[in-house]
Amino acid sequence: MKIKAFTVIFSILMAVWLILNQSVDIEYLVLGAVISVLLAFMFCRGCSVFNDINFTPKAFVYTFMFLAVFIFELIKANFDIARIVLTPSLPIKPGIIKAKTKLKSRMARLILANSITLTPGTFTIDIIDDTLYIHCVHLDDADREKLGKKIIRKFEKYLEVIYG
Amino acid sequence: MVDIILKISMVIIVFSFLLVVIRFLRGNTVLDRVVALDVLTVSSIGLIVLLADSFGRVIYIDVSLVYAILSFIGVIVIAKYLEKSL
Amino acid sequence: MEYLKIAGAFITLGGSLFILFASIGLLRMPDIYNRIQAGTKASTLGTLLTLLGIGLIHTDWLLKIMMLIIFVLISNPVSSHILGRAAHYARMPISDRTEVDELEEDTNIVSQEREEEK
Amino acid sequence: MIYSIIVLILSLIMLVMALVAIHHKSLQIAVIASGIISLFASVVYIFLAAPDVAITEASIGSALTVIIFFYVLNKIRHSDAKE
Repeated sequence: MKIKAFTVIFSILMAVWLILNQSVDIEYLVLGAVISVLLAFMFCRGCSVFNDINFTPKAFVYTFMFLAVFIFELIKANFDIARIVLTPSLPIKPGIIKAKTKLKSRMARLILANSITLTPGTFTIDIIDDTLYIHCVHLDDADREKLGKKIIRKFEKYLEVIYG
Repeated sequence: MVDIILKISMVIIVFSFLLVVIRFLRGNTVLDRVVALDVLTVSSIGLIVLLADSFGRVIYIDVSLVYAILSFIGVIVIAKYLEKSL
Repeated sequence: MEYLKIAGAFITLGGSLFILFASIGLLRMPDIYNRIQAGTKASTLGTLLTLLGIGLIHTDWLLKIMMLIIFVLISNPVSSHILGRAAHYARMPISDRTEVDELEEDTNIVSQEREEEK
Repeated sequence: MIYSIIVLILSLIMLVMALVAIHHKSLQIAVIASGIISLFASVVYIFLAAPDVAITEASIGSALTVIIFFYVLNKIRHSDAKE
């Protein structure tokens, strides 16, 4: 159980070290490995967020699908907000709505909240237990529960598979 | 051709700095000014990378790395102070 | 090779235009939440596109620029989320055009229950 | 030519921010304005071809000074509330 967190932290630190040095000499490799092992031992004890990642092939495929959906939503929503800003009458109808999520693990909730924040037009103000409070720039006059479910559902179906 | 387009985008970024500074001078509350600081930091990361291209030195990218890592800690501390939970 | 450079230059131009839209939005929006919406996030995509364009022009810098993109992508939503949260708990004025504020209702109910328990 | 215009605009913004930091009543806004001053100072150091000075200015002037100032403001507020 600790092995998983240790592996993830070690590989992230080692990759950052190698990219910053831009060389694969033996001395850089040994020095980076020693420092990464020490830091990973120090921090893997209190770190519980990496425990519930699934390392199955299906999760790997779904990660890429999640990234593709996320980038597409990011660009689409940015054009939307550029259109709102450039219209002279400023067609906004802001409001704070709430939506419940089914995800259990903390890392999955973190990624869900951050991806909602990064798509402009919606951003997460607070999470209390399993309820997300989302601020929307343009609230359609359809009922608010359905809108909240629509915003969450886009990312939730991929995160359910990646984080068991 | 490539050079001219990069210079035009540099000028556009500096012009948007001026607009954000107007927001800073007019802003009603403290948090408006913190948002202005955040936008200035993020867009100056872009300006520094453009300068690294036009001077042709890779070490300038390290400056923007330092900004990307450190500047958001300052924003978090200011927000925690205003929330009265530091 | 030459086409890659021209494509990178146009992507950079698009990114700087998004930064300009972000600052116009920061000037025009009526209250603090909408300013966070328009300001911090359109400028995030603008910076990402600028970095990506420079990465296409100089292909040998691409690894470092990818790392910079990942840092910006992780750190920016955190700071904009915490600014919005601070604005809500410090009782910043909200615009008249706001339709509904369910967080305000829920937190008021919780604090009233606590006072009744006392 | 175009570089000198950009440096001129950045220096003008620094000057305006310095005036705000001197003349504004609120202490928090003065600290934020001084943070913006060191932000643009490090961009100008890059124009002067000094990346090491720019890194130092970015990490100390723009991040560490703001954090320490707000930490101290928080301490002052707590001690005021106790009295």
